[in-house]
Amino acid sequence: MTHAAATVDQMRPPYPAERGLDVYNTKLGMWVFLASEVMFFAALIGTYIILRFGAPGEWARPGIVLNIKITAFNTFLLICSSVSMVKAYAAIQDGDPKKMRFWLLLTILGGATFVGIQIYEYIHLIEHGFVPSGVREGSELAELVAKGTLPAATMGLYGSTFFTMTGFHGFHVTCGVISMTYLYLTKALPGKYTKQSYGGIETVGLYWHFVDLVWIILFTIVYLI
Amino acid sequence: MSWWLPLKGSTFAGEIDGLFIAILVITGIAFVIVEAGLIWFVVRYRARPGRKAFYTHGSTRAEVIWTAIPAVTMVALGLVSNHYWVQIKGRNSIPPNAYPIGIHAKQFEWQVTYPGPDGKLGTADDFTVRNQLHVPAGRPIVLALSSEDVIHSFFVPQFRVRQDVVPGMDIKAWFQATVPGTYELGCSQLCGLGHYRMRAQVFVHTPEEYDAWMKRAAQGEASE
Amino acid sequence: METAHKRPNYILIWVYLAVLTAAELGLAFELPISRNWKLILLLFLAVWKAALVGLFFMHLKFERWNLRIMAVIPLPLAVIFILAGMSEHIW
Amino acid sequence: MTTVAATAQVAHGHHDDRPFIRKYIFSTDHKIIGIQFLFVSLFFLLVGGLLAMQMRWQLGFPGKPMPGGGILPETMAPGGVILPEYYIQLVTMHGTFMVFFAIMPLLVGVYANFLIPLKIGTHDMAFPRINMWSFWSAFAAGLVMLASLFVPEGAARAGWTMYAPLSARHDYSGAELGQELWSISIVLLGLSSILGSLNYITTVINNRAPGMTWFRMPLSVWALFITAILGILALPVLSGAAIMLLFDQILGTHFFDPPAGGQALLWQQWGHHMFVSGMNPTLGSSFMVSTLVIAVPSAVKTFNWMGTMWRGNLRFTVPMLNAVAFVAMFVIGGLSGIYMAATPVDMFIHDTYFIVAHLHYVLFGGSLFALFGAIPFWFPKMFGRLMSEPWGKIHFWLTFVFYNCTFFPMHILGMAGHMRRIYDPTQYDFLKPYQPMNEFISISAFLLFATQIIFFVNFWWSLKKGKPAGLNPWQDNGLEWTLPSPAPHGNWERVPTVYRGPYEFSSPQVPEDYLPQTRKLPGDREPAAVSAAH
Ligand code: HEA
Ligand code: HEA
Ligand code: CUA
Ligand SMILES: [Cu+2]
Repeated sequence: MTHAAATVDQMRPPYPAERGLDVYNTKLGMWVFLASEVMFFAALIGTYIILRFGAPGEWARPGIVLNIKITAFNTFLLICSSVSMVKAYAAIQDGDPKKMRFWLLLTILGGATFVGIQIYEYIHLIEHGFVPSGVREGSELAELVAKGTLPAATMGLYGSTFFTMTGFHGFHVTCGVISMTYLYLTKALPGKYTKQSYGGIETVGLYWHFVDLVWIILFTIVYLI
Repeated sequence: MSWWLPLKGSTFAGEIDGLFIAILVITGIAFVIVEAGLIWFVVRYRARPGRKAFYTHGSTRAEVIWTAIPAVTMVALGLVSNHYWVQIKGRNSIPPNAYPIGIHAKQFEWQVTYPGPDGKLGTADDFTVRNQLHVPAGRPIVLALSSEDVIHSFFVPQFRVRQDVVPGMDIKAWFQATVPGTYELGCSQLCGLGHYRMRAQVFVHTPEEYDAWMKRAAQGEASE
Repeated sequence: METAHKRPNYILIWVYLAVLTAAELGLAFELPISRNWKLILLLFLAVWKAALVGLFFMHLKFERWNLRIMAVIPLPLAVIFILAGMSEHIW
Repeated sequence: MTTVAATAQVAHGHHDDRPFIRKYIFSTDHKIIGIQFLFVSLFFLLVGGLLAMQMRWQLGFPGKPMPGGGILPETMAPGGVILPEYYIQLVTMHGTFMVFFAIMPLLVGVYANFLIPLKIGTHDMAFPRINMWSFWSAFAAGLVMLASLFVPEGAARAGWTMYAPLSARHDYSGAELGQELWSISIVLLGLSSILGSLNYITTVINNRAPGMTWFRMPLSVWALFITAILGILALPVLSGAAIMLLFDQILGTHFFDPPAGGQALLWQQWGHHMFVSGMNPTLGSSFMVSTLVIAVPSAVKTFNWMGTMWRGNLRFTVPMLNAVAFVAMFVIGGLSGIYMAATPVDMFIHDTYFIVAHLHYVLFGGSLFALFGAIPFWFPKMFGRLMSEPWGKIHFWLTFVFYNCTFFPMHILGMAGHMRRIYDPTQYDFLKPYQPMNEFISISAFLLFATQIIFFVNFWWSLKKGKPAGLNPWQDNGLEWTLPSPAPHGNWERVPTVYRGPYEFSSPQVPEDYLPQTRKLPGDREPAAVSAAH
């Protein structure tokens, strides 16, 4: 056995019993990565809370600027895609690659639709005058600000935090869709996942559920509160 | 050129310098122990042919000692420092009779607002002077600090007083000058390319002189 | 890659999540209670949903203890971070 | 199976047939990546040093044309005279390059990559490709930062701590593109460090050789492991802040913009660097206590270092000299930190040269001396040759002297109230008398820089002409010294088995005064994992 083979052995399935956590490298690595993601979103959410607490006045009431209905649908969609992901995982655990491919494809479609809807939402908001720096002058929303329906003092912060938080979440969803598509094409279709070896599915699944989890929090604090 | 701290120009100076000296003594002792120890070990235990190092797995007692002594020293130092800190910056430390002066910092100047003859800020007889801070000696002064743009920092070395001026915050700081004379107020927080020349003159007057200056200044013949 | 544990009923959890989301919407826009109560209840529901995802979809409920610890370590840190920031504005 | 036989097998049985570009440029070999980090960060060390020399010229000889300054464009130094806006770019970029692109990558990028797999006994990092990306994003970050010096309005100019709102709005700082490039670069660097840390953590947890228990793991690996954990938790927050700063700069968001309700202090992330920032004084007290308490482990470490030397048998090789100087100098920096941790004293010395002295004693004293020791120490394992000892000693002594001449007087300046980040100290009457001291510091700094030429030449010369090193030139116990110098691709044919901790020196069990971790003595038990894994 050459050392190159040994290197490969250590890092790819069928995963020998390693001396550490008894969790294979990619899964452990994903958990470590998620720890850093938690801190990243904590920074964004923490900033949002600090700014909102210290804001010079009331925050815009929910439902005026943002379209809750369409986002509620999007939230539901993401939850569904989390379920289909976990179904794909269960399927390959049972040794059924065909079923696994079906559920994975469904997950990819769900994620892609989520991103599409979010882009539609952004375009819509920007047309109405809601931008990262606040409210665009002369826009529809600017009139609401003038009428006092929306608080002038905090719209800048509202725009800054809304676009940053949802934008980064959308970016994460996009990355997830891309990596799942990649795995679908290079691993799932050629039949490389088996009952014994499905690390990629489990790992990308962890990421995907995490992104869903973050959205659950964001939806509540950004859209509903 | 002095090799020591500047003139003690406010009531804080004695306390702060005292603490400084206390730390100098503590760290001085630590410094001598460590550096002398290093030199001694370097000379004493240098490699010589045929010699082998002493084989040991360490000593718990030594570890306890050299953890406990610094720990106790640090805690003591923390308590003493905190005592002074509360007196200087504590929320209730500002003497109620303190004389108010408004300081508005902007790139790159200090706008000093005086309360006028009535001794109150925010009244009609207030007036503002650029880059000149006049204060009476022997009387607590409370500064109301605000910034136009970025973070600046109010610093008069002889008073041992420093306070950042943060945009969007109203910050108060107090001191009591003791020695009449002329000093310099510097901005000690990088605030842009003119940071190095964001400087004002500080005049500490005797109370009588200060009243006289206030009269003249209020009548408009002030400054420059 | 052992799956010694019994597999949770994923569809049931999906129903839970959907119902809780609907509850949030109703709470936020229909229920005539004070804003503070809404805030507390909404956060409670959000954490509940997040916990469902973490425990069942991410299988934390079934993982080894050391991996579980690793997964939750950042949470208290994140909370401390947010509280430290807030404490500045409450004085 | 003895170690020597195993390594010989590797050297013979293995031929590396990857093309040059995969081998040395886009390599996934942790050792090559470590060496890439070494070259790149030494280059940035040099850049940081060059910027420092220009600053010292202006501080020592304000307003005088700088020798050779004529080549700089009008926007920086017309007629060789440094402009205020260029000066603050120099300070900012000096701090940035030194901390983010020289010291951090030297201590982590180089040593974590090169040493972790070698010291714990594995073939490579857990994720070699992610590791390669980590290097390349750091490299891109460095290029972006370097490029920012040459854009029309010049580089970022808000200090390396980049306090908002000065950094957030271009009408405040006077630089637009430069500030944005700074933020972009820091985000890229943050990404690089997160990818790196991820790798280090996974590798250390999962890929240790049989017998390499947690308690037999070398302290250097422990330190890197802990650093990586802290990095995983702290860097995303920093990156998040840098991203918000970037959005303020390019998207017009208001995170740090007080007039629109943003918060200036948000950037500073809390802690002991802002006792006088106007934050709640009670917070100040608690930060003071925690800062002082954090000093205790440093004290323990110092005494442990000394305890290690006690009754030792010290060979004054270049690495050893630098290691002792590191302790001696770090202590000075650490002790000066105590003055600042005492808040009332910090109220006086904050943002003065006392701080500048402190940070150079801990960063230069605590890091560069360590590196001047570490580079010759692992040079053989990287390149197969030893660096010159006599020239190393000359370099050490001159550096030691000029370093202290440069940075010690800064304490005196700080005590006088000399502010930092000021372009021209002679603007202040009370600082005029200190100009001779500033001149002295500047001349010492020039000599300090000149001394580094010795290091530079020694480094390049030894690459080609140094004495061939052999397996274990320092008679150390670590696993890396069982490999040939330079260590081959893939490191070990079969990972070694470890029987003891790395610090068994002068053990009574053997006649030599060192005892490698892999050497099996009668009575050593096989680790359980070996039988399981093989
Ligand atoms: C390697 C980096 C490093 C290290 C290790 C330290 C170590 C310490 N630092 Fe330092 N610090 C910096 C890098 C570092 N610092 C930098 C870069 C800045 C400036 C940032 C800027 O640009 O603004 C800074 C600024 C800075 C400040 C802010 C000052 C200001 O701007 O006003 C403070 C305040 O508390 C501080 C404190 C300390 C303390 C208490 C320690 C302690 O951990 C030191 C502990 C060590 C010892 C004490 C010595 C050994 C102990 C003994 C020999 C035992 C006996 C001792 C006693 C009983 C006292 N540092
Ligand atoms: C590790 C960090 C580090 C290092 C090594 C240095 C090194 C030096 N620093 Fe630095 N300095 C900082 C970190 C560092 N500095 C920071 C963080 C600040 C604060 C910035 C801010 O305020 O924003 C600062 C600020 C600062 C100031 C204050 C400016 C001001 O406030 O206005 C001054 C002034 O004298 C100064 C001077 C010097 C000098 C003369 C050196 C000399 O030691 C330089 C000597 C030269 C070298 C060390 C390079 C040698 C090159 C090699 C060895 C490479 C060899 C190459 C190969 C083999 C390929 N520095
Ligand atoms: Cu204002 Cu510096
Ligand atoms: Cu610090």
